[in-house]
Amino acid sequence: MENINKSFPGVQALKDAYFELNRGEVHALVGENGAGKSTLMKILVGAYRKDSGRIIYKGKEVDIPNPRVAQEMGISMVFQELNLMPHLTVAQNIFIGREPKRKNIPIFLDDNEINKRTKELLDMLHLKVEPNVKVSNLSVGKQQMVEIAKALSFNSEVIIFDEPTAALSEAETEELFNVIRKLKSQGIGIIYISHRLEELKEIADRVTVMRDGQYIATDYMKNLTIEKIISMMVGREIYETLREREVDENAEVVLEVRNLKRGKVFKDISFSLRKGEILGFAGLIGAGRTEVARAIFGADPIDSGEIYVKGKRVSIKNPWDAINHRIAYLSEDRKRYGLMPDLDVKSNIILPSMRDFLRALGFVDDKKAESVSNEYVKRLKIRTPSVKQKVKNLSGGNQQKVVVAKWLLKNCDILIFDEPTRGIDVGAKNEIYKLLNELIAEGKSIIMISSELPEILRMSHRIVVMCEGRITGILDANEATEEKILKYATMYED
Amino acid sequence: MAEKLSALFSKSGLRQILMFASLFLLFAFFSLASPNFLTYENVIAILLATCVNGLLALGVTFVIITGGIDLSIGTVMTISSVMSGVFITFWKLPVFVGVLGGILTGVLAGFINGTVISKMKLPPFIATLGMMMIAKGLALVVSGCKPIYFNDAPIFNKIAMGSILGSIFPGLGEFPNAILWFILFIIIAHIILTRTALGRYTFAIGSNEEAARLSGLNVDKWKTIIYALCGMFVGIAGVIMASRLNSAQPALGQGYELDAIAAVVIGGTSLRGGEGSIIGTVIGALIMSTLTNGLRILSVPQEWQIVVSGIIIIGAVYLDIIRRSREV
Amino acid sequence: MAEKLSALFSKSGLRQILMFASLFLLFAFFSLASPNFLTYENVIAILLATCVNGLLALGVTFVIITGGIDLSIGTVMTISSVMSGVFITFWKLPVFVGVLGGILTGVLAGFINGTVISKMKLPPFIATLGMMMIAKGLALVVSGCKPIYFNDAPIFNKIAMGSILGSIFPGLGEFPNAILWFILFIIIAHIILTRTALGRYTFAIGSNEEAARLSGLNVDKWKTIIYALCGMFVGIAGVIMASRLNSAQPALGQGYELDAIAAVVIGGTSLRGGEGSIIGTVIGALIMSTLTNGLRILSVPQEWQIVVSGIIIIGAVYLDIIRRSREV
Amino acid sequence: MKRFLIVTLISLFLIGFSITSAQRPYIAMISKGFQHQFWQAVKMGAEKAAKDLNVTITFEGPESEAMVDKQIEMLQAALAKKPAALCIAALDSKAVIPYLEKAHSMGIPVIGFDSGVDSDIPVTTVATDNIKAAGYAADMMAKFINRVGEVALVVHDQTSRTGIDRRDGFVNRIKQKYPLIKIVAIQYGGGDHLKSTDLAKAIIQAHPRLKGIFGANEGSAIGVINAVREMNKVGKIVVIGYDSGKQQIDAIKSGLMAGAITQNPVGMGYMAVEAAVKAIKGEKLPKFIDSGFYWYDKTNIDDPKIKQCLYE
Ligand SMILES: Nc1ncnc2c1ncn2[C@@H]1O[C@H](COP(=O)(O)OP(=O)(O)OP(=O)(O)O)[C@@H](O)[C@H]1O
Ligand SMILES: Nc1ncnc2c1ncn2[C@@H]1O[C@H](COP(=O)(O)OP(=O)(O)OP(=O)(O)O)[C@@H](O)[C@H]1O
Ligand SMILES: O[C@@H]1[C@@H](O)[C@H](O)OC[C@H]1O
Ligand SMILES: [Mg+2]
Ligand SMILES: [Mg+2]
Repeated sequence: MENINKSFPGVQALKDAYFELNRGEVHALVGENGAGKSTLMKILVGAYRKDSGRIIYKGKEVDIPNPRVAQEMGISMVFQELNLMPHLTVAQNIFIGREPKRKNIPIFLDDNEINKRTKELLDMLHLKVEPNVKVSNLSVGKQQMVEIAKALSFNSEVIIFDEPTAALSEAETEELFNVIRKLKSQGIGIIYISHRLEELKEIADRVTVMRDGQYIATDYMKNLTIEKIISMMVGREIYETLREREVDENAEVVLEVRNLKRGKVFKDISFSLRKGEILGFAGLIGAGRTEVARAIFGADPIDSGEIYVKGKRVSIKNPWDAINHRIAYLSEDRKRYGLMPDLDVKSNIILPSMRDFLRALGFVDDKKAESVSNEYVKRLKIRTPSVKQKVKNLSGGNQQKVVVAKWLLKNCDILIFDEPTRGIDVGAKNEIYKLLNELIAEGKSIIMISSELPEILRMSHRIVVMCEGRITGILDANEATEEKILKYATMYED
Repeated sequence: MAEKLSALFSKSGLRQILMFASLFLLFAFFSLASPNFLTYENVIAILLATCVNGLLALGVTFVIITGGIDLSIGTVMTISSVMSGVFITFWKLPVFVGVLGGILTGVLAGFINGTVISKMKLPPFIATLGMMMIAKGLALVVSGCKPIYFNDAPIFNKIAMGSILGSIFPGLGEFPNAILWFILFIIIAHIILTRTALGRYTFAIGSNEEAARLSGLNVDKWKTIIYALCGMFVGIAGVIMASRLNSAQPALGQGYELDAIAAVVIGGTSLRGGEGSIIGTVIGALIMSTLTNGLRILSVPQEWQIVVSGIIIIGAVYLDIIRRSREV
Repeated sequence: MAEKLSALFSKSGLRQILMFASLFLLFAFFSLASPNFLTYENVIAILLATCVNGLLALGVTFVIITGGIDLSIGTVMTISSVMSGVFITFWKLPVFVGVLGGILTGVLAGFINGTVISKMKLPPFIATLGMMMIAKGLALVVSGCKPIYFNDAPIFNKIAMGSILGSIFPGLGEFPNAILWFILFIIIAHIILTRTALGRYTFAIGSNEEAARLSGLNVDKWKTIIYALCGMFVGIAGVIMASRLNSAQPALGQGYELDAIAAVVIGGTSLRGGEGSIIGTVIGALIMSTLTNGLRILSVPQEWQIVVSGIIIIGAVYLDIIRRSREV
Repeated sequence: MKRFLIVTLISLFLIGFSITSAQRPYIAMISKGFQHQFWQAVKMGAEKAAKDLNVTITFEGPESEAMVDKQIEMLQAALAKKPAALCIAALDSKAVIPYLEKAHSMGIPVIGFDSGVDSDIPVTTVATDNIKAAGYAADMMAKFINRVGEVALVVHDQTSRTGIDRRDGFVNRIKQKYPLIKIVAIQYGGGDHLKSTDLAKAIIQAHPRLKGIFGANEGSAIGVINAVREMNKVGKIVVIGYDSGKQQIDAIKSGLMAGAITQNPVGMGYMAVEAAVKAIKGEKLPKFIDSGFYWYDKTNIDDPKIKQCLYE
């Protein structure tokens, strides 16, 4: 891909971007949020049309007007924003548009066949999902795996992974890497986008760095270090943040949960959270962490169990009850649960705190809303032309930052962050870690659900490990290691 | 066979049966309330009264599952019946050709709707609102604002009102063919929706159009086909209507779209797209015609009939919602 | 001031102006085609003819932005005017009370719609379809199927048909108050939608209801308020209508919902929710009434009027779509 | 909510029970509409007759005069109740015939009212001659505008029998007898008061020299009155109406409207039921009963004979 340009209203997303891929290599594409990685790849698969530039495929210049053409050429992609049809089953999603017909009545679809083939695909990924369940019933992680399975099913010659591991935990990531290695050995070219730079050491052959829609450099991974990549990405050095301060043993317990149970999703959930503490939640995808968080926040009903806030028993029936008890929840699925895509950045950020922006008669103080949002845009380095941009036009990572900003502004005492760094670049991740430190310094308490073990280990004071809807262990940060966590996380697995 | 039977009693089978609950309650109630309700003739009358609305509803079910809407079905039905009249009565073409012409008129209108929606990117509401008006006006223009009668082609009336079944099984008495056609097209619609690629894509587009496009579906093409398919059902409804009235009535039709869409939504299909079933639509249509018929048989004053229908439609859908929320 | 002026010519200001393009083209065309079109009286006639539909459209704009729909606006308008009649003519209450009563009837109906939708979780289409029927039947029941006249309270007629402006500026001639009310409520609706928390929540719910709920919004409560607000506009439309006709006509109203929703959608508000504007709605309503008036002035035969309106509505919206895709 | 539903159902049950258990002969009346003033007046007459003659009636009609199929369904439901007689105001003179034949074979006498059908089955038809009545309106229009000038028509619709007959009755009479009168516009407002008002205004706007407008039913006539008033043309445009209703009566009294045709709706309803009762008893009836129409204006509006044909 040479000299690719692409503009959106108010932004030039790509300026003479360049990218090349060889047969049988894993080529990583990295850059900050909004650098233009997804846009470049979407042009390659025909999801967007380029403004100008050339795409050369197997030595010939090609035109890729729509995804079908890309498919036929043997290029497929796992999109960053999940792109599944929630009302269809897993198998139906994977084989959409290429359904085999029944042999006896050739106008009828052969669902048994696609279920069988899906089963094979899923087995290859060691994914325990039935081919005939509706996608809307799967957690984000599993949906991500289904997308990967779908991309593999095309038997393409080029496969693009746009942050495939953002919603995956270690185990699934490892699974994915095995698959990628196998594909590579078959001569398939892989483009791999990720903000988890450590992964690159394990999987990437070459790395291309983009910044501000422009090509920066390409080099072999063996010639590079993570630090070097980062400095190319951001143009400066970044140091690693660690959790600061230890929690006081005697600090007040701000949240206590006893014997929470909800259907078959989770049971016997008991834990407590102290003032100034970061409590990490680890587990494999589908362990039930998100479900527990949603239940505490009142987003889903519970069957039984008690919740105490600052020692007082509370009944939380819906999210605003939770917010009134100064509990906030940042969802892992920003697209479904976090963002109002048609609203601008400013409106998204102030929504939960609307009351602080009201004047008489319910008028919104837009000036104040604007200046406050601008503060957060600066603080979190949200890349947007202005706070009046609709969030659906932001890059994935920047959307995530908007959701973070929204809850920071609400200023609750108990913050439940579900995968807060999902899809966020290294620089910004560090900003978020710093932020977490600042928050606990202010006396707030944090529950951090994350599938990135290094992050959990680095930031938490204590770590709750879940497996199959139950808590299998609560570890102290000092004694916790990746191995220990994984042991507890797979306790009930066979 | 045994497998199918057991499936019937499985969870999803039970779900289908429970869908009948509101309809069953209505039937039970009216039967108790009036001895004139549950007679063979009256049940036939209810079924016959369901045919036209039911056929429209079948067609628009597809469109609604894609997340679209078709407001033109009422008046496109009208112009379809008028065109049949033009072919058969004015131009003296064979009945068979006239019927086909009527149906193709519907297909053509649907095709235009689909094209305007997918190529010109107009919201379905506006595109089909425009078509509603165009079809309404043209029906008046073409017919000269007068009904067209089919008296010269007596066979035409038999399409809907003959009684093939009655002539085979005399015990059945009058069993109008219209009902048979309706049943036939229910089966066809059900098969298309559940078994074919077209049906699959209908759901896919409604569930997430962008994802469907990114999966390589030619969404524009399929949408056009789906609107044309809807037009086909509408055209059939036009022919059945004309045959039943033995005339093409050019002023009728507006407002019928609302009844048909209501039947679809009562039957559990979501206007947001992605979900829906033919069986639900049929039940929805039956609920509506049973209600109207029953209240008439009870001689409820007409203004109260309207009030009560409103309440019962809300109640019936509420029942369905409770049922669905229970079944986890 | 200078700032505002320059804003007008900025990009987004230009956008707003361009929105008028279709309307402007229509006006230009009719003015050229007939000398009787662009006269002061006729422009007033067009504005007056826009009021009722426009008020309904204002109300339902809010509902549509939440991603909902209100089919009951037509007949709730009717029952509102009937209730005004009951209060003023039957019960001899002061006109002021009667007007308030009419408006509150609308609010109540909207409140019930909102409650059924948010608490009973009925799809808005069904809930308001039910309300449409209930209101229609009750309007007939309450009025005894007869119009209620306001002859005993001559002031009532002045609400819409008096000419405050004309009496202040005699040069203006007859300038019916109805238009002033309409303008006033346009401004109010615009302010509510763009400046208040209620407006912000309307967009938030329409854009992503679940995310709004998880942001701590009491979505059920706000939805109910929004439907009640829509009911308020509908009630006002009912009063204006009754005042203009100097009578409450119980049989009229059904079908008005479609016109109002069409105005909203023509004005660029998406039925999927999350987007929309009051100014768009007003332009949509003006396009519709200008079109009807102009075609009548040109004495186009009525059946062709319908066809042409259909085509022009499609064309006008298409123009808007092209405009929006160009504007980068 | 549930309780509410139950109560509704039970009360319905009681209604059904009380009607079906009534012993008196039952006559089903299917009209062309039920919301219009006109049909309400017919219903009133019919109910009065029912009381006088000790029979039970039901009266219903579809929502618009285009809904031929809905009327047929009403007919079918009525037949399912096995009435002693059936009165019908057919929307389409042919489409109802199979059902009238069915009634005939069930031994149910059929009486036509308002308009006839193309069949011998009805034992009698009680109706107004709309063509004749509209022709009379045309004569009066000619008289008021001195047989020369432009006139327009606002009609309720272009496909229903009454709409067509009144339009054609008026237009043909003008064409035959008054060569100097020019009909410049015929438009249809669905009988909707508001829409007819805006429509009549556009006609006035388009034809500045307009001398008169005929409004072919109540809603249309009132629309014309409103338009003339709103356009400040009172006294400049002759308005002739059809049917009655308070606003037309007031307009005639105040001079806004020159006069109007009234049918005899109450009488029509009464006579239809009366004929039905006679038919049940097997009495002989004439094939056509003219329920008559009257011209009314300032001069005769308080005449008792006229008054009984008017409704407020
Ligand atoms: N549909 C769109 N409309 C307007 N602007 C867009 C659109 N899509 C992307 N952009 C803008 O284009 C730029 C590049 O976005 P892109 O999604 O390619 O970034 P990215 O490198 O994938 O970032 P991330 O790591 O956050 O996913 C961003 O500034 C973004 O705001
Ligand atoms: N709406 C739903 N319907 C049915 N099952 C669901 C639904 N939502 C979640 N589940 C299931 O509940 C289990 C718990 O999921 P949850 O999202 O809480 O896991 P998690 O530990 O947060 O994992 P992840 O990292 O994937 O978010 C999973 O097996 C998931 O498939
Ligand atoms: O109002 C009309 C009435 O005047 C006529 O006689 O019948 C049809 C009705 O629409
Ligand atoms: Mg991206
Ligand atoms: Mg999770």
